[in-house]
Amino acid sequence: MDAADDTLTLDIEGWEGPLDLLLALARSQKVDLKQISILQLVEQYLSYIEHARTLKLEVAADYLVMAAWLAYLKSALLLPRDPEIEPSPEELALRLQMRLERLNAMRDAGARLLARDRIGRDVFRRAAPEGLRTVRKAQWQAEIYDLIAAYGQINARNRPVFHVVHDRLVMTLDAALERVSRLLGERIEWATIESFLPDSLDGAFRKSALASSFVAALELARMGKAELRQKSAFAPLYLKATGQGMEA
Amino acid sequence: MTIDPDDPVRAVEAVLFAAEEPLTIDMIRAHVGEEIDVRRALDRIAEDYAGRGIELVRRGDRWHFQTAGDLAHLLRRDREEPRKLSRAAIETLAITAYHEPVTRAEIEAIRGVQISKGTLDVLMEAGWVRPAGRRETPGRPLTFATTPEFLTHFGLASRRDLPGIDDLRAAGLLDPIDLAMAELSVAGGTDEGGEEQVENDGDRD
Amino acid sequence: MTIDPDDPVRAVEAVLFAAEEPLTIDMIRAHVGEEIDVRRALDRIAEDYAGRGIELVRRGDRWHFQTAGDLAHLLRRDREEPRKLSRAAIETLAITAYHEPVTRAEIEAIRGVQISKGTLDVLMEAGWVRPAGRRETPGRPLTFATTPEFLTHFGLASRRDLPGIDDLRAAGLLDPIDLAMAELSVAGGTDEGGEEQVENDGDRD
Repeated sequence: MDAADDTLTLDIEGWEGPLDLLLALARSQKVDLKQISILQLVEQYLSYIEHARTLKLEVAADYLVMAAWLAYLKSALLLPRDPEIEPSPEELALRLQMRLERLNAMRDAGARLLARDRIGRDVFRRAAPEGLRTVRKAQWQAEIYDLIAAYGQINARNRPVFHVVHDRLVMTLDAALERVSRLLGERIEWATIESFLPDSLDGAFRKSALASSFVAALELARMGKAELRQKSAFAPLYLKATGQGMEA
Repeated sequence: MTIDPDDPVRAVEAVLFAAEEPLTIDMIRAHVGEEIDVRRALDRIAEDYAGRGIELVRRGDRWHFQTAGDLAHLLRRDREEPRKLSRAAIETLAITAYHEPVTRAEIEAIRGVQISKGTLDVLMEAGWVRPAGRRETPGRPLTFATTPEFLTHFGLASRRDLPGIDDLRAAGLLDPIDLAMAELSVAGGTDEGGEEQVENDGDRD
Repeated sequence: MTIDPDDPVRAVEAVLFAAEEPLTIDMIRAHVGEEIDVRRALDRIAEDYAGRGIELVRRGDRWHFQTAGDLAHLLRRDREEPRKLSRAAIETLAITAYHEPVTRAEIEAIRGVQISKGTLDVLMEAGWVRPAGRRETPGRPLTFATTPEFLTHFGLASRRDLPGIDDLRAAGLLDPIDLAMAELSVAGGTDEGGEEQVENDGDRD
């Protein structure tokens, strides 16, 4: 079906499809739809379509399909019944009649609905009502726990934080300077820097003492009080007091 | 006459009178207070207004005041219908009201032609028809039903008041529609997926 | 009851009810017909409705129905909706309670973030916080304090019943882990702007 067919449908009589046409024909029998003669209806429909064709009017495909189906129904109704065929022609005829009744009933119902007292046409509501208003008001909810927990969190957030470094034994540069300087004065020969460190010490303090003593040695050399000697990188570092230093 | 400001009848009457929309009992109660027997007040008001120029009516589970039907001639501003409906729309509305919830394929099966999308749109825009969920059958087709506004507009206390509905049901004319059977005798096919076509009668008036 | 379709009272009543604006006697007559004694019908209607929830009112030379003046309060309904305080609000309330009277700048200093005007507004709307005079310092900033309602709502006999810092610590409420958890649980939404939006959105639904 396409738009052209629709236009043509309107051109014929303005039927809204084959069922609409069938219902109009059935009503023309002027009897209760329950008593219509299906055979007579089929005849009417087929002759209507035939008439349209003799006028060389094109008939929309769905009308022709209905015509073919009705022709089949007609022959089935007229021929001796074949019990093998289901549903029976009588059953099919009954269903067709039922469909027409349904459409007819709904058409009537629509007309009766529209004829009722309708708002804005027959009965009227108040045109200018004051209107009802709903004012929403928030009912705020909070529990004492929420309150004190919130305060706790603010405090936790703002509490000053101290960064405390654990006490650790270290040898300060001053201490190293004093110690290396004193020991140099007691020695005549070259001696490794390790020999200037205190005995029996834990690793951390030893590292601290070594670092401080090394810096002290450099300081003493800068002041001309000590001489340093190292054969190569990472080789043992030797210290010896200068003559001048000794004299001083 | 002494006026009782807490008279339930006065309160319910005032709220209904001021409302822009028909109200349910719950909606009325929200305004007049929990302690008021709204239903009883409504009965009383309906009684008080019986025979007057204004009456209290029930449409579905909502209540409103409207002018008496027999005074239409005094009030009709013009003879035009508020909303001129096409034949397709009228039939579709009737089928929806009498068969709801109903699928589009079922509407088409009864009418014997496809319906254009515009037909249902017009009815939904008018506020009379609404989508009413999907049917749990293959394809899960959408169903349609009428709205509270439909009852209000057409002056129906409930769907049981639809003209002739009991007779139609007794005659089997509201039985479920056998789509397969319908297809058999509706030539051209009413297949749901088919392309929309221009309504035949859409512009008839 | 027998209904007289030509009863002038019914006719005038319906016309006034359906009118979009107050009507003069001439305007009413145009609807109901020349032969009707509109003035007499109006008198009768005014009498019928006296003391009801609806009344007939004359304004100048025009007449209309309106809801009875003493029932106006029914047309406006207050609905209370439970709402949870935002985190910004609960913190601001807590700071106010522990430090009152407190200025807004002080609240912000303690919270570490700015607070919006909306936050204090919400607390004042809830009836828990009130303005408590100006501080006699440069700029004379307004201070805030809690209200007796605050104490009632939170079940406190006085502010001294609020747990102290030591109590909070003992309860584990100062545990930094809690803080970390709290921040985690509001991740993504802790910025002040976001919170405020929620607070200010009074008519969300």
